[in-house]
Amino acid sequence: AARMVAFQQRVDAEEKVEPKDWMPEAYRKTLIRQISQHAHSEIVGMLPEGNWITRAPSLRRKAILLAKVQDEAGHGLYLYSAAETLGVSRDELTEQLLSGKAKYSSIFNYPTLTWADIGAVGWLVDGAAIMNQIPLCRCSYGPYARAMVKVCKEESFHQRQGFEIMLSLSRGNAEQKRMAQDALNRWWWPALMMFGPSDADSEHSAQSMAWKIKRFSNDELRQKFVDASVPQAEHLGLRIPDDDLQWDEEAGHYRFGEINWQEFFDVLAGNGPCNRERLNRRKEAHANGAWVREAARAYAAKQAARKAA
Amino acid sequence: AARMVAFQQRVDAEEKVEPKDWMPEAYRKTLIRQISQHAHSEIVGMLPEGNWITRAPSLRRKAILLAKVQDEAGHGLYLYSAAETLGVSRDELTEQLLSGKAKYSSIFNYPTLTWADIGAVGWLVDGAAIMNQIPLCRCSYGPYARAMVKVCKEESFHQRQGFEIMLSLSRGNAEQKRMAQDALNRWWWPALMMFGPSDADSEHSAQSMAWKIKRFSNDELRQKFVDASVPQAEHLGLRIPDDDLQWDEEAGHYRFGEINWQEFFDVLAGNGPCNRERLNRRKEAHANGAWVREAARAYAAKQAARKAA
Amino acid sequence: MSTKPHFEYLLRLGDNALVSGQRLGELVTRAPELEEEMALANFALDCVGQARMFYTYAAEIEGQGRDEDQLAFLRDQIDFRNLLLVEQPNGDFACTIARQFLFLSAYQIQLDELTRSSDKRIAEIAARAVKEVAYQLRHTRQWLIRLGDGTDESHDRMQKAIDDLWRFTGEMFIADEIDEWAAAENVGPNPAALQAPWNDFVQQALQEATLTRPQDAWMDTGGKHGRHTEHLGYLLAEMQYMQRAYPGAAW
Amino acid sequence: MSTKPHFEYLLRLGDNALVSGQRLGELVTRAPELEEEMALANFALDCVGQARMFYTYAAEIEGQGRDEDQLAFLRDQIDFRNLLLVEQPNGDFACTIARQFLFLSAYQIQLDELTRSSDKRIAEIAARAVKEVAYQLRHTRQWLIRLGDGTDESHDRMQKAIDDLWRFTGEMFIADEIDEWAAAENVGPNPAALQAPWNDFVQQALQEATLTRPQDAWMDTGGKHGRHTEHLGYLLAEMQYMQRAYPGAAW
Repeated sequence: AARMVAFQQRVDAEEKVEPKDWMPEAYRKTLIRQISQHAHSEIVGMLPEGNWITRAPSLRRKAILLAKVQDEAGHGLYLYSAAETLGVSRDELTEQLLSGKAKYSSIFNYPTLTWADIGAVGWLVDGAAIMNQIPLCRCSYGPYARAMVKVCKEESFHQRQGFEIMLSLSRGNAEQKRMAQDALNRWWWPALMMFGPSDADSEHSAQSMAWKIKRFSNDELRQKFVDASVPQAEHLGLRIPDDDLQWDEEAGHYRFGEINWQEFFDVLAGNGPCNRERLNRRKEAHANGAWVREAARAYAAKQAARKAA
Repeated sequence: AARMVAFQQRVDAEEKVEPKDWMPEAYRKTLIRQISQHAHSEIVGMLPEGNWITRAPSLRRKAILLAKVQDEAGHGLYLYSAAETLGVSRDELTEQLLSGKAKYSSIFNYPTLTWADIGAVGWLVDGAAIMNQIPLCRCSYGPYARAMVKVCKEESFHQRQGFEIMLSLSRGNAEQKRMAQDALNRWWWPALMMFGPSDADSEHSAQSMAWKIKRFSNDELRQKFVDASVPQAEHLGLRIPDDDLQWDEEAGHYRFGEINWQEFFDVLAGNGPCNRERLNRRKEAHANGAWVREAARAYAAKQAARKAA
Repeated sequence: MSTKPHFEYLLRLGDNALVSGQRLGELVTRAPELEEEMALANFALDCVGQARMFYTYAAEIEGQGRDEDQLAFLRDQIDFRNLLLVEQPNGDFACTIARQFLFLSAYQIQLDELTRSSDKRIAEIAARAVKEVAYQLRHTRQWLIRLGDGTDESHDRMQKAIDDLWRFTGEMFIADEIDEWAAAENVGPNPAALQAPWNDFVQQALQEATLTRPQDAWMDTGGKHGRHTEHLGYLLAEMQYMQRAYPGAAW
Repeated sequence: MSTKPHFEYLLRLGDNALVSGQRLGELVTRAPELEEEMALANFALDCVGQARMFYTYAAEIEGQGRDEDQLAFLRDQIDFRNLLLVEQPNGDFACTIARQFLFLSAYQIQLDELTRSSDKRIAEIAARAVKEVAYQLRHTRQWLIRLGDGTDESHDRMQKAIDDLWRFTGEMFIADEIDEWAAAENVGPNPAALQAPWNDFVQQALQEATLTRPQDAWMDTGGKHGRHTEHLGYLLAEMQYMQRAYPGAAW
């Protein structure tokens, strides 16, 4: 209990907690859950984007998309490493993802149907992710905070590239404009859901705030995202699919319509358009790679034996 | 020996030999080899054409191509049945194909690279096949002769459709004409090789003639094919890729250049552009279907047991 | 009759047929046995034939001078109106059988109703198609039963395939304004009315196949309005390539 | 310098890079482990980058106002100049490694020579590419050895992959009139001269991997002259679809 008080004092003083430091078991568990979910999201997030690598409409866009997907694999690696500092192995985490026990961001259960979706994912999904993640650069747990600094830098680059795709499309021909609007129609609401339910309905929020894992409420971040995105959509000449959207002069915020939380909970429960596809693809890659990983282990063992001999 | 003489007399009298009739063992073997090679050729022949089913450039052409490939599967089935009347099972024949022990027409080891190849295959490959097969409608072995009547009727339909594709292309735009010429360039010589080496160099020929399995020499048939094809190429406005090709007024035939028999023997020996692909596809389909065939057998056994009970 | 819903209604029929035909066409030369190779090519041919009839009529109704090929090869994914079910990949043979069985058993009932359409042309097309589809359905149902009641492996594969695809079946019975127009004009049945007979038919077949009918849970939808799965884009890229690469050419 | 062979020479370099990049790009999200996912995306990116440099220069040499995208997305299969080897499908991981290893080990030697090209622009591109390719080759060679000298299964798969692809290696060392032009102008090496060092390098790696070098037998050729295998058509249909479907659009 004394350690608990000391721990809270350190956190309150904005000192970083490091792997070897004592920490409450619940703090450790909360971080493992959050960091691994984040890592899994990077990995699963490669799938909707990977879907357009072979069909990117120009060499420049193909190169940018490849670089982005590569970054995501890199983010996954940092984040798994950060989670490992808390005493969980990557194999365990992978097992949790593949068995469906661990969660990842529900947004990646939506399909990328046209090239414009690659734009919309960059603009809105990475945009929302950054809103969520910037505060995490100051998270009380050192390894996570440091990983997030690097992640956020790259994400904001991805977000700009996504917006740039949307800009090209919205300045393009009629088919391109239609594609862009259709993508916005499909991604807008799921992007708003990325911030999670209202804090009133959200588990873990209060404790995470106290531990400085979390610094803003879900609703605050969502509002921030809407306020940033509406003028961007206007700049693109696209219509946000929300009849209730309007500027509230007094509050200095955009008011928006009600979110269909049933959809959110459905997708979370496994009933999204691509939940099965996403998990099956990861399982398939893992299963197909089993003999390769086994060969690598066997070779390493032989090499070690040869050196020992 | 007396039976042998009687047999030859029947054959000479153009009487059909039927499955239950006595026949020389060498006659039976020759027919099994020839009919099963022919059946295998129909089956493997589906592959280069099947390659364009999903990409056929119009719905009408897609329908025609599907019908053609369906016919080929049908031909394969008749021919396997005809071979079975000689005391060999379809499983044995399939096994011989998949193990690489049995041969099939080498022409199907060439790739179909553009849509024009579907035209060229119909025009030239089916055209050459018909030249080979029409005499077989009078083959001394009844079941084979009867199967060939049906096969030839459909093949000549396919040949006309192939020519019609070539005609559309050669009346089309510059890219289509180029496609057509390129296809002719690649398929012409392999089509001439379909008749086999000069009879002087060909095994089995004399005996097959005596048994009325074969009625014309390879060179006669090849000449017939060239004489028929050259005016067709002229009608298409395409150039046959043979600098030595010229009309011999006196003989009433087209004289043509030397065939690269090395290529023929290479492809026969397994060294053609698609030998591995063709056999691998058949093996893969067979292997992937094993559990299905097993299930069908298990179900049939259960049904039989239920009826018996 | 109103042109727009009439055209849309025909497109849905044509797109279901074409996309089914394309998927079956992919399987030709990959079947588990030679008889099945023939059957698959034959069924793909039926589908392409049906698509051609529906498209040709749709193009006439539209009156914009388009033809069957322009409708098949020059529309974007977002303009395709087929059910999500029919665009699902072939997977293993059980998966193909499951997809075809679940679709054909509804399509058969729909076509049967369409033979009595107030639109004589649709009635004629349906009269021809219904026989082809009846044969396909019988064949496919027989495989469902053989695989379901075959070996342990085939049973498990068949059950998994049915479970995996079940979420695409709900869409077949949801009426929208186009379907309501068709029902009101006696052009075609209300999809909702097909569900009960479909259920009975499917239930009976699954039972005979010793398979378990999945629980109705969350259903994916959107195909009829152009919101597809990620699979359709690849199918179209391959199918449409020639017409896209050589615009205006005749073949 | 003569425009035509110069353009053709650059196209070959660009097409090898692009088609390699496309094949590697197909594998992203399908790798056996996360580190390899990153490596594949990275290598695909290198390849696309090299293709862009070669195409951009080729287009300048051609002087017809085409750009990198027109060369990549609006040429027909028959105009593609890549080696047959690089267009072969990914297959299992051993097959991918075999293809990349056999190609990269020749490409590396070629690029090294190209850094001394009399064409300064090619020398510059090669100087950049050679570092990327050296890294890719090291990585790929390491996998060749790990898989060859890993388990029995991985050994067999690796040997089979090498055996299957061997027939596409001969093409890399056959000089034609374009290569002879390049050699005469000191633009690039004669491919025949690459064979001996390639042989040594490959022999040494196969030995370390406990693999057997296949006998040199019949070799398939034609890629440099537009005579490809059946695989390239599908690759192009997918890769070029967007540019074919929306001609003239900017992205």
